[in-house]
This record gives sequence, structure tokens and C-alpha cells, in this order.
Amino acid sequence: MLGKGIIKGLAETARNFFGSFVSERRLTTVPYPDARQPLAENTRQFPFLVYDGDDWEQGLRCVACQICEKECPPQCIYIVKSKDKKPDYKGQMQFYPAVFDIDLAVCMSCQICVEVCPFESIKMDTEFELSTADRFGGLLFHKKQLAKPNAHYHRIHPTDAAASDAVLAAEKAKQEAKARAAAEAKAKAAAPAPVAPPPSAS
Amino acid sequence: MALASDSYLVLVVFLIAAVLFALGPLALAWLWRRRFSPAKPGPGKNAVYECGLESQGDAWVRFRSEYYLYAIVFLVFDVEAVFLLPFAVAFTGLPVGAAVAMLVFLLLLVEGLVWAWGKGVLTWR
Amino acid sequence: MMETALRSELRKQGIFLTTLEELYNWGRKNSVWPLGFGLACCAIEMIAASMARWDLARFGAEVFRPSPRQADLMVVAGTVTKKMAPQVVRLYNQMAEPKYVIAMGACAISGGPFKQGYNVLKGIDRYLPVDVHIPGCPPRPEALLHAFMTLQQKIAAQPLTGPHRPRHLIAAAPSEYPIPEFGAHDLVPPNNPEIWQPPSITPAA
Amino acid sequence: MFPRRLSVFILRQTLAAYFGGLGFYMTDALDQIFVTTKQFLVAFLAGLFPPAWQPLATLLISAVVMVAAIIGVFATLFAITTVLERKGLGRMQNRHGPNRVGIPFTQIRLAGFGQPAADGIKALIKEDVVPVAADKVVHFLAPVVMVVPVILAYAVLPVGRNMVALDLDAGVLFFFAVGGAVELAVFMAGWSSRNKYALLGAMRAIAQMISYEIPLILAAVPVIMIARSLSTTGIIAAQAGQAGFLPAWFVFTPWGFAGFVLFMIAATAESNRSPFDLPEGESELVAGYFTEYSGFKFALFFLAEYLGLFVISGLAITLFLGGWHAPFPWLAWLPSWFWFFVKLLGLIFVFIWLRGTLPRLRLDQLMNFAWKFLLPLTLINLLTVAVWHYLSASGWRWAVCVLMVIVPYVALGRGLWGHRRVRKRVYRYAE
Amino acid sequence: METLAQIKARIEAAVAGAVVEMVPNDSPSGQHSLWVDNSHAVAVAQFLREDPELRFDFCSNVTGVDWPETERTEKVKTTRLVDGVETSVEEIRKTKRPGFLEVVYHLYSVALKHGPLILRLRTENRSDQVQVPSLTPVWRGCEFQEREVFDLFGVVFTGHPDLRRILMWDEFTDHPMRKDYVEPDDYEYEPTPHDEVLVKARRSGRGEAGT
Amino acid sequence: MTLSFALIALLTVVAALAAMLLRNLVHCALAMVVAFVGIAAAFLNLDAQFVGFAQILVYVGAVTILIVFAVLLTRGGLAPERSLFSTSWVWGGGVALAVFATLAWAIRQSVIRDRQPLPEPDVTVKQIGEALMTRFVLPLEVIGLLLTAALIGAVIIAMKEAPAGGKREKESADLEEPGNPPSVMPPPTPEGGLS
Amino acid sequence: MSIAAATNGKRHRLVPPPSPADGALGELLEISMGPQHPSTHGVFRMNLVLDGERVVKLKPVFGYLHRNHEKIAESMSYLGSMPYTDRLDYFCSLTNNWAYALAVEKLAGLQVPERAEYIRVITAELTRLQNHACLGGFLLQDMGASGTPLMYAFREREKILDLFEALTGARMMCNYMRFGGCRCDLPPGWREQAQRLVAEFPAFLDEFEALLNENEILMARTQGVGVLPASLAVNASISGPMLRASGVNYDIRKVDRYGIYDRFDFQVPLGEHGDVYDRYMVRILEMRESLKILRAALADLPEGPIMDPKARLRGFRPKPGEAYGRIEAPKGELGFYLISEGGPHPYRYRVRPPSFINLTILEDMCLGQLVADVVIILGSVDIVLGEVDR
Repeated sequence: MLGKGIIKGLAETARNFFGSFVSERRLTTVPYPDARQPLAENTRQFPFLVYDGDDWEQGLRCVACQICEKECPPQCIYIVKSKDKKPDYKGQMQFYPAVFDIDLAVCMSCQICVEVCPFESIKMDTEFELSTADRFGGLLFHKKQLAKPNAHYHRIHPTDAAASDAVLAAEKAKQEAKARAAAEAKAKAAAPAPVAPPPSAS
Repeated sequence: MALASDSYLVLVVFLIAAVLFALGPLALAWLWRRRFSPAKPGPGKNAVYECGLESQGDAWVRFRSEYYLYAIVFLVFDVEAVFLLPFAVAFTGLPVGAAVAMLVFLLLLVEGLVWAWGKGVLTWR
Repeated sequence: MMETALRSELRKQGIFLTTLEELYNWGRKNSVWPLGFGLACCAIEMIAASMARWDLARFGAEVFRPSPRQADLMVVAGTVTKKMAPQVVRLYNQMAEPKYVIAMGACAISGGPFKQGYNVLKGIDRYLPVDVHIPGCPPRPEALLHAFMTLQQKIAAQPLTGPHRPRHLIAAAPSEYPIPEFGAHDLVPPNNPEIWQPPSITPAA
Repeated sequence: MFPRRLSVFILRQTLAAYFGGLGFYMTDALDQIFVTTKQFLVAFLAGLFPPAWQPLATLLISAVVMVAAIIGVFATLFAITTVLERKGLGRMQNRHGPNRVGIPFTQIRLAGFGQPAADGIKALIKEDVVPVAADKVVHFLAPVVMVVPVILAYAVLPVGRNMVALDLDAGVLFFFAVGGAVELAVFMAGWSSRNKYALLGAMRAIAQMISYEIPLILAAVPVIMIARSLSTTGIIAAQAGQAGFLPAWFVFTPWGFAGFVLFMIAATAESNRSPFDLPEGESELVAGYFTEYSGFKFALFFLAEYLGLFVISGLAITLFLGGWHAPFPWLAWLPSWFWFFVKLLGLIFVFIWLRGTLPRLRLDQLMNFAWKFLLPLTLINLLTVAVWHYLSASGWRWAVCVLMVIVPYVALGRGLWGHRRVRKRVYRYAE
Repeated sequence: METLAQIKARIEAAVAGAVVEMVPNDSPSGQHSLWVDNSHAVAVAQFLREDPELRFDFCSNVTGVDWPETERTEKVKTTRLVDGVETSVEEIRKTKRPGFLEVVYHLYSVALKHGPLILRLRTENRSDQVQVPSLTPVWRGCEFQEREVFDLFGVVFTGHPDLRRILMWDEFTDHPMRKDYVEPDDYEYEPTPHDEVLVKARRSGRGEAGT
Repeated sequence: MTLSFALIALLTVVAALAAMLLRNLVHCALAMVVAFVGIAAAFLNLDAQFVGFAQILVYVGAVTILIVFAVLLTRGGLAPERSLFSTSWVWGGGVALAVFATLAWAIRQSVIRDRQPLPEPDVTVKQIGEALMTRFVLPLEVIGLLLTAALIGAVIIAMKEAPAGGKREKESADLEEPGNPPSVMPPPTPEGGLS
Repeated sequence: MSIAAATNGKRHRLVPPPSPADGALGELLEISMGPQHPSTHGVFRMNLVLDGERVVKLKPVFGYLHRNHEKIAESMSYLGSMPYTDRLDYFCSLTNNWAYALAVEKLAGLQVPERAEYIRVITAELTRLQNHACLGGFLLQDMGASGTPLMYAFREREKILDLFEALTGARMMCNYMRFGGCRCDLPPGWREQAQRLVAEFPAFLDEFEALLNENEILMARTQGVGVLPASLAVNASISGPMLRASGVNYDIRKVDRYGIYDRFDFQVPLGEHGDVYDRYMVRILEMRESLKILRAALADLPEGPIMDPKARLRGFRPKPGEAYGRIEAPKGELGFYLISEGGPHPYRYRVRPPSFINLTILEDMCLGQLVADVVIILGSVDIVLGEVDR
């Protein structure tokens, strides 16, 4: 009770004070923006839409199934389904989102859209430097701003991206095998029978 | 004693300088406000701050007498210190008897302090 | 002759004004003291931003002033509920000019995940002019630092004179905003029409 | 670790200090450089006046020059200290502290030392809010009244050999007298704001300041008793030379050490520094007595607080740490003002260090600490110094006086918390 | 811990006149509960707390549940004598359950480390007879939670020492956790065309489509 | 009468008048501080350095604080609304006049008036100290006694007004419901079950 | 509806409050601390009536962060509420996740694979570490310690948050647990990183204790302040470290043995006096116990699946019924009470927030203390407004 504890405490702060000039452990500041802390691979910020190939509109994986819109807890995704269809990566004719908006001002970065998406199409980005003075102009992201190439996905989440590519490849292979089987069956059937109508796209 | 009064003149200069030093930036700030940044008082802005709420009741309430008590004790010891200072300056040249006299003087006050301590007056409630 | 003299005089004045303006903006942007208050989750990230790892102090902004009189920046960090909204507006009103607002996180911008709640204000911009929005729930501390630098850029670009000068230099512009009152079902009014109008809606294509 | 050239320089200067010669005159000139500059300046300016006015003009000009120098130097020190404090606290907390704000219009960061300039500009241009309910006149006067006595106190502070503005016979008394006016300013600020936090903060501040003023004065009395002078220069003169291998500073005596510690504790409380920063205790009273102040008035409070801190540290240096004296004769070639500011910065560092480490006391503990711990100890210290004086210099004197310091300290230290049984605890575990 | 039926028996034995009914729970959790009548609730609570074998001294959780009036249509198979022969006939039976508010207490024993015991109190209806006795005098821990139930559900606890709104402001008149509560119409104007948004926008007459 | 004295006197008198006439008690107290400072300045003007600074230390530093606290024991220093002039003024004025007349008479009668002004003595603090501890040692002890008595007296008065804290805690009443019986203590919990 | 007939009851109280009428000479000062106040840990508000600086009356005011979590959850899928639980006690999102998952698992009868249970324990104990460390920091901050302890605590917290981010992708709002398991498996190298952290953490605790535990000011400020006796603590449903600081041995990890806590060897530290110091110290000691659990769990972590194969992500509709699940969250007993009517949304969704209920006796603890004590008593309760107001 005679100041021993106080002196101990003073010694502790002194150790940190002098230590901060020599030891990394005692000077933990990351001098952002001059330097950045490397982000963990799993880091998630806001969703983006993956597209394959070079053309963002053609390659968009999203088929406007609207599951993410329904499951999104804060309801920040808005999708309008297209009237027409376009072929997807498997070559199947699919709907596509005529409008796909995400209001980043509402998004809670929970990743549930990614989990429920059956098409490996919506993923989480790691971009966080989005501060803006313009709430609607700067934070309401439209389809074009959301679309990012698969290469970007590979860059930020290599493990996940590889897994997701594998899933798609497997599905494509399955689809092709099915198509091949169907084609063979068709070929078999076509020999005696007249031409059958092509299989429906959806 | 011309010298002593001169030193008070220095004090006066210090006083004036100190006042100017305090008022100078305030005047500068006032000029800035006049020229560029108009003051915008308002009933909400100039209301008394109370953690974001409207202030209820007056702040100028009657305070407890404890503060007063401490002030008295302080006053007594302040006076004692005033007597102690000349004694201290003369201390080395004084006979032991004078030191004892001062000790008695101190002990008288200490006795008062101890008494007040014993009565629990020095315990802040 | 007259004209050139006048022009050079004007230029001198102009240079003086420009220097003054730059100095003014430099002083303002490098000494932004936030008001020490946090509302919800984002406040923790705000605290984290001022802690050792991110160290807001490097910008000279670690001086969290508890009293609004001495603060320059209000970081609305977290959900503004309807019960809290009048207090937030009053605190803003009681801050001395120049003052800035950062809406930190989804809740402060729009109500975020809680916007469906009956007691949640759907964005503080309904009552206060927001300078910078930071999306995220909660935004990373770096995002707050980024927003802080965005604010500094915004301050640096503000002219001292002329029609585009910031609000606090215009005598006619308001410095305080009406404080909503508690109604039987909702805040009255539910937004301040002076500064917030619902954006117009075009029907689906 | 030293650069070689520097060590060679130090060696040469030390030799010069010992063997006299040219080096001695050079160091002496350096030591007195400000004094001679001032004299030159005053003589030059006074020469502009008619001869009849010259004595008065000399006096006035010299006063003005001195006050300008004091304000200039210590205001700059204030600016630097704010950055140093923020950086120092940062370092204690494993971070950098301000390091980005440098020279305006350039990209030079200057390790963050441009920060006070930015803060100053910001404070100047900030709107001045005065609450409607406030007492406007007193509200305006309070920061001014706060600054004035603090600057007055510098008049008797010797910052170097021959460097004191006003060598008063009752210098220390003058110091304490003007110090008392600060309490008044705090009261004015808190009361006039008509804000509950401000008023509570002001009451706390006054209660604290009056309680610690007595120990502050009484801790200084032993020094006066031995130095036989109330004049600051006289006290410094009494600490010249060496006592054995230590300098003859009062801090290196038992009563002097106790007095120094007591004085520093009381000084910390007087200048409202942590752990005695109750009046502005953020976590309880928002910002204490200056809750309602904005703009430069608020900055003035800050300024006054720091200037007060410097001046009271300066007094502690004068009383206990030998003033501007160099610690050892072989270091005396460094100018006297250099030593004063080194000691001042050292004490400032101690204040920052304390602030970075300690939690705040509670009001009742604070008052108890002043009246039941500090005051008795300072009174006993008076007795100690008398004993020291009457005993002849010997090992016995040391032993007796050390005991007279330590025994009451331990007894009161235990007694202070005794009835509350405050101690480290041992915990049990279930199962 | 004893079974719920045993506890029920003990209560009925100890508190004269108490009506206790078991409310079964079909979920895998198997946490069944006891419905206690209002007039004996405090006595029952006191007994549960004091009884040396039960010692439910810790009222962990208090919550309200709103059960609006429901009409349930179910197909019930009944056997009926049709022409002297017992045949099973499906008939549609409509059960109308009057609405009520329910307060659920989860009790644990800290001393004996068992639980939970779930007590339910019910109001008579949802509009005028909405009182249940407060158990705050028995368990202090109920104080704020009962206030919350009062605030959000509108259950009035008789005997509560300080029954005021706790979460909403005092001027607020609704009880928002009730199932029929209508939120104030200040839904965020979504910048995107969206059915629901358009409906809301049109309804409030602001931000009308195309304007 | 020198210029400095005139200024100081003016300051003191004006401040004293303000202390008397201002409505707000705190303002009065602050005005009185100025008057105290004026008196101290008068001492300094007479080269009584020690007394001057002691005056500031004791009066500005301590007595004012005492007065301020006394004012705050009333409600925030707001003076009661009543007329500025009252009958007590007449009495007060009379007494003041009488005091002034007596002083004036005494000074006129005094021998000091007729003497040539002596060269002002150079009194150092040390001389004061020596005088205090030798010639005036008895008065010093009396003052000590007086101060102690004042301390004790003040404590007794204040203690009468504020009963000790211990007493207050024993008296009980529920705040919200004044008529409520004293608290219901929680039921005893056997310690065995708790640990 | 009238509440006229409502207030004639009595409460169990600690100390009868002193009457303002007698004894006090000063006038009572009504003062409001909060909602914007440096030490109310958010937007809490206390209406104080002061006699001098002594508290005569204290009324907590809630609801400044009432975000309608329960109402929103009742119109949300079961899964959709999971990220919202992160935002209840925003320091401890993973324990919130666990409590909710536990309640739903009880409701739907799901089993959790062993590996997932281990991961849950690891993340929960890491959460406890960072929560308690931050509490110590904030408590000292309230005591006026210029942020140094808080900075040290946050320095360690950042390391733990790095682990969380590497595992779940987010620093604070992890949204990690799922009904019947966890969302994703540990990334490579995570376990080693966690083991390193656990190995280094005692050094931080030692530093923290050296900085503070023997500090005379800290002891003088906290010992004997805000005393809460055991019997009242139990009666007022206090839970968590606060209850144990009063000397009551009740740790849900030991009592309910939920998850796999019965496999770990750890002790429950108990306080004796129930004051602020005990509450602070009990948490410090609990951190050391958590480290024990972490060491064992990280060493024994088995391989295997992390999700119950029966569990469904979408279209999750538990059978009608109700369940109450609770865990020992860092702040106390965190419970979720769910009623299902068989639909995709819970019919009733209720959170039993420990810090809200721990505030019940705030007034009792504060009466007769000084303003400065109120601040640290509140700090020692360890509240988070997201949970208090929900």
C-alpha cells in the first residue's frame, strides 16, 4: 500500500515506451494508408457478381433465380428478371438479371447470399474503401459495378474460387455427359425415328 | 526605494502583457468571425449541454456545507503558512527558543487539525 | 495604368485570400476532433480505429472530446433509433461550427439491417447533413480512416469565399436543425423535409 | 553510440572547462547569450528616447522584452509539449501518435510537429458558443483570468544564470500568491456556464486546489529554512557546488527528497494532471469546468493549464533540483538555460508518464490524501529539517533524518487505507 | 429434478386452490411447462422459491407471447354410428381460440443446480383484461423484464413496483411486439423500382412513380 | 499623493462599491476580489512587499474562496428580489460615517502628521521573521491560539448543521413511495448451496 | 390500458436509499448521465439525483439502442436471424451465434458433430478472452487511466480478431455457426496460429496485472465499492462473472455441460466480497481458465465433418413447439427462447440478455456512492447496449 503497485505500473509503461522504439511487438501500428495489413483469405466485405470470360454482360453467372433476394436478411438485393434468355456457361438458355442492384448502404456483409446461391454466381469482395459523400450515387451498386471477372475472384479468394470452379466444371461435365448421352440416345433413336424436338433449355 | 517600485513596474508590464496575451487571440478570432465566418447562435445550439438531453432543473443549486468547512480549514492553514514563511527565512539565525516557539505555534494548529480529524470532519462524505 | 494597378492589387488580394484559404483548410482538416460518442457496434470499430493497431492519432484526430462544444466531427457510429434521434440532432446542434458528420456503417446511413424495425431511424441523413458515408456493417477501422481522409479532401476543396463556400460560412444557412419530437407512433416529423426528400422512383422497366 | 565527433567535442569542452582558457569564455558567452542580447536590445531601443526618459524607458523596454521572451519561449514549449505528450502517450500505448501533420502547403510531415499549428488555427476559427443561460461577462473573463496569474508567476522564475525577470525578495511567496488566483478562474468558468457538469467540476477543482495548496507551500518551507531566502535566485545560489560526489541540490538530502516528492504530488494536483485530473474527469463529468467552452477560450484553458504545469515544474526545479545548475562541474560548460530546460523536460516527461499509467483518484480519497497524508508529512518534514539543521553533519544526521522521513510515511501510508482493508486478495476456486 | 407432474402435484398440495395445468411441448426439446392461474400465481411462485426440494431461486427469463384470436380449421376423423354401423367420418371442425397474452417465466435453481421450470401466466383477453400478477416481489430479476413485457406487449403486471415503459419513449402508445402492430409508414424509399416500394410510395403519396 | 496611489485607490473604491451594489452575489464576491487586489497593490505601493503578497495569498486565495462557498450555500448567488435601498441602509450609512469620523479625528490628532516623512525602511522578509520570532513571539502564539479556536468553532458550527454521514444511512425510507414500509430483505440462501 | 393499479409492490432491495429530506444540507442536483456520455458504454442513460456528489437516486433509462431485433426475427427465416445475433452483444458475436444455434438445435433436434463442437468451444473461449480483456480496459478507462490499459487490451483483441477474420471472414460480425454445426472448416494454419496466441496470451495477462492489479489507486477505487451480496444477486437473476464475484458458484458451462464442456478441466474462480474489484479480478482469473480450455481443445481437436447431415440451410421449418437454450456467454447467461408454429419463421423469438438483467440492481449498488463510483460500478457490470436494448 505504499506505492509499490504504482511503481510497478510505471515500470510497465516505461518498458512499453522504450520498447516501442526497438520492438515490433510494442509498436503495433499499421500505418494505413502508407502500408496495409494483409487481408485474410476469408475476408468478406460486400457481394459481387462473378462473370466468366471477357464480356461482363455475357459471362455473368447469375440466372436471376432471386433466391438471394429472398434470403437476404436486410433485403438489400433487388433483382428484375429478364424477359428473354441468354446462354449460360453451360450453353443452356437461362434468364438473366435485367436489373441487379445491391444497396451497399444496407448490406450487412453476412454472406448468406453466397451460401444460398446455387449457381456460384454471387461472392464476397474484399474492397472496403468505399466512403463517399454521395449516398445513392456512390453506394447503390448496379449490375455493372457488381460484375467482376472470375480472375478477380481467384485473386482475392484463391481457395474458394478453385473450389467453385471445380463445382461448375463438375456440373458442366455432368451436363455434357447428359447431353452426350441424350445425343447418343437421340442418335440411336434418330436412326429409325424422325427428328425429335430439341431438349428444353430450362 | 526606487528599485523596489521599479520592480513593481515590471510586474505591471507583466500584467498588461498577460492580459494582452489572453485577449489577443480572442480578438483575432473575433475578427475572423466578423470577416468570414458569421456567428450563428440559436436556441438549441446555445442551450445548456447535458448529454444530449434538454437540461432539467437549474445547475445553480445550494451546495453542501462541507466545501465551506474545507475552505475554513484551508484559510487557517494559509494564514499559518504566511507566518511560517518569514520564520523559515530567519530560521538559521534564530535561537533554539524561537524554533520551539514556532513549534508550539504549529502544534496548536496541528492539535486543531487532529481534533477535526478525530471528529471526522476531514472525511469527505 | 489604372487598370493594371487595380489588377495587380486584386491579384495580390487574391493571392492573400488563396493563402488564407489554404491555411484555413489546412488547419481545419488536420485538427478534426471527433465527438466522443458511439451508438452501437460501429462504435467499437471506431474505438478500434483509435487504438494501437490503426491509430487515428497519426492524423491528429485522437482527441475525442466528450463535450460537443469542443468537437468538430460527429461520427454517427451505429444504429440511430427513434428514441435516440432527437438527442443526436441536439448534440449536433450544440456543436460549434465548423462541424462535420460522418455516417459510419449501414445503420447510420440507411437503417441497415435494422431498417425494418419500428424504432429504427432509416438513416441519419433524414435529420442531419451528412458529409461522408461509410458502408459496411461494421466498416473496418481502415474504412473509417479512409472516410476520414475523404473528409479531409472534402475540407481541402472548400473555398473560403464565393457562392460555393461551405455552409458554415454562409450567414443565411442554418447552423442547427429542428429536433424531432416523440409522437404517439413515430417521430414528428419523420424526416426533415428541408434537407431530406425521398428520392423519386421510376417504375420498373 | 555517440557519434565520434560529438564525443570528441564533449571531451574537448570538458577539458576546456577544467583548464580554463578560450573555451571557458566561449561557454560563458553562450551561457549569457540571451542576457547580453537583451541588454543590447534594451540599450539600443532606450537610446531612441530622450535622455530624461531613458531610465524609465530602459526599465519598461527591458520588461517588455523579457515578458515577450518568456511568453514566446513558453508558448512554443506548450505547442511542442502537446505533441510530445500525445506522441509519448502513444509510445506507451504501442502506437505512433501524431506523425502526419507537418508544414502547410508542403508534403513535409515533420514527424507530426505541425499538429499544434493546425490545432491552433482550428481553435481560432472555431465558433464561440456561449450558452444562453450563462453569465456572459464572467464566462468571458474566466479564461483570461486563468491565463494572467500563470504568466505573472513566470516573473520570478529563473531560467538561467542572470535570467530572471524580477528578483523579488519574497519571490516564492509571490509565486504562491498569484497561484491562488487560478482557483478563482476555475470557479468563474464553472459557475458562469450554468452547466451541472461544469459546476460540479469547478467545485471539485476548488476543493482539490485548496487542499493541495497547503502541502505545496509547506513542502517548500524546508528549502526556505535552509536556503534562508524567499528569493528564487537566492534559493538557487544556496544549491551551488557539490556535496561529496553529488551536487548540492536539496533533493539529495532526506528532507529535500521527501519535500520534492511531496511537492511534486501537490504540484500534480494543483495543475490538475492525472491522477488528480478530477475536475475535468472525462468519464464522470464530461469535460469538467470547461464543458461549455469552445474555440480559443477552450484553448486558453488548455494553454493556462500547461503553462501552469511548466511554471510549477520550474519552481520545483528551483527549489529542489538546483535550478539552472549543471549536475556536475565537468558539465558546466553547457549553458545554464540548457540545464534548466533539460530538467523541465524531464519533469514534463514524468507528468506524461504518470498520466499514461495511473487511474484517477476519487474525490473523497483525493481529499483524504491531501489532509491526512500529505499535510502531516509536510509538517513532519519541517521538523526533520530543523533536526537536520541542529545536528552536525555526520552519518547520524542522515540516519535520523531518513528515519524521520520513512517512519511517518509508512505509518501514514498504512493508516490511510487501514480501516478499509484495501489489499491484494487471494481468490478461491469452486470444485 | 422431479418430473413436471410431481411438481404440479406438490404445488397443488401446498397452495390450496391453485389451478395448475400442464402445457405439453411437442418439440424435441421436451421442455413442458405449467400454466398457473393468476390469482394463485404469487403464492405458487413463493412456494417454488422456498420449497427446500425445489428451490427455484433464480428466475432466468421472463417473456411475453401474443396469441391473437385464431380460427383453426381442421379435419377430424370421428366415429359415428351411421345406420347402426360405426364408420369413421371426416368432418371439418372449426375451433375458434380467443386471443390472449401470455407471460412465460423460466426458473432455475442456483442452489440445487436444476431447471428449467417453465411457468406460464395468461391474460383473459388481449384488450381490456390484460392483467397478470407481477412476480417481481418474489424474484427481483423480473423487474425490468416485466417492464419490457408491459412495454412491448401491453401486459399490465399488478403489484409491480415501477411499471413504466422501458424501451420505447413514454409518449408512445402502441405495443409493438404484438402480432397486429402496424409499423409507422416511414419505410425506406428504395431507389430501385420494386413492387413493395412502389406500393408504399404510392400509398404515402410521396415519391410517386415517375415524379 | 502619487499617481499610482490615485489609480490604486480609485480601483479599490470602485471595486468595493461594485461589491456592495451589484445584484448578483457572485459578482459581488468577484468585485471584492478586485478590491482585495487593490489593497494589496496599495501595500506594494508602500514597498510592503511581504504584506502585499500575503494579502493576495490570504485574501484572494483563501478568503474569497470562503466567501464564494458561502454564497453557494445560498442558491447559486441569485440575490432575492427586493428594493435596492432599505432602512438598513440608513443605519449602515450612519455607522460608516461615525467610523470614518473617528478615524479622521484620530489621524488628525496623531503625531505622525506633523513629522517629516522618514526614509522608508528596507524591510526584508528575514527582518520580519526575526522580529516575529523575537519581539512579537507572544502575539504569534496568541494568533495561533486564535486560529485554532476559529478552526474548532467553525467545525462545531458546521457539524451541527450537517449530521454525520453514518446517521443518515440508518434512517430509511423508500424514495418512490414515501409511505412504504422498510425493505423486504431477500430470502436467506443457505451458504452450502452456493459454494 | 391503465397502469394505475400497478405500483404497490415491493422489491428486494440492497440498502434502503437515504431520504433526501433529512441530513443533506445541500440541495439535490438532478443530473443525467447519458445517452451521450464518455462512460456509459454506448447510449445508456442514468438519471441521477445527487446530494453533493453522492447518489441519492438513480434511474436507468433504456431503449436508446432498441433495434427491434426480436420483432425483425419473427418475420425472418431461422437462418436469417443468425447474422442479427452477431449484433446483440457486438463484442461476442460467436457466443451469441452459439446460443442461438443451441436453441434452434434443441427445437429441431439436431446433433452437432464433434469437430464442430470443438471449434465452437475454441471460438467461444477466444471470445471470452477478448471480451474480458476489453472489459478490464474499459473499466480502467472509466477510472481515468488515459487509455493505456484499453490500448493493451485492444492490442490483444486485434490478434484474436485476426483469428476470427481468418476463420469466418469478418472481424466482429462473424455469422459463423449454423444449426447443426459450423459454416466452414478451419483454414490451413489457423490452429497453429491460435496455439501461438494462446501461448503468448499469459504474457499479456502478466503485463496487465503488473500494470494494474497491485496499483493502490485501483484497489482504493474498487474495493468495497458497489457491493452485491450473494443472496440478492441470485434473487435479481444476476448471472455470469458478476454472480460469481459475489461468491455464488454457478457457471452454466459446469451446470448444463452444454457442448463438450465436461471434457475440459477448468475451475471457476469465485469472489468473496462482490465488489468492483472482485468482478474485475474474477474476469482476469477466468481468462486464465479459458486459456486452459483453449490449450486442451486446440490439442485434442479431432478430424471429421463440421455439419449435421440432417441440417438444411434453406427451407428450414422446425416442428411446432418451443425451446429455451442458454449458454455461459462472457457477460452471463445468454438464452434464446423460441416458439415454432411449424412455419419458416419463429413464432416467438426472445433473447434473454444477460447485461440487461444484470442492470436490475444497478441502483441498489450505486445508492450512497459517489458519482465516480457509479461510473465504475456500471463498468464492472459489463454491459453492451446492443444486448441491453436489443
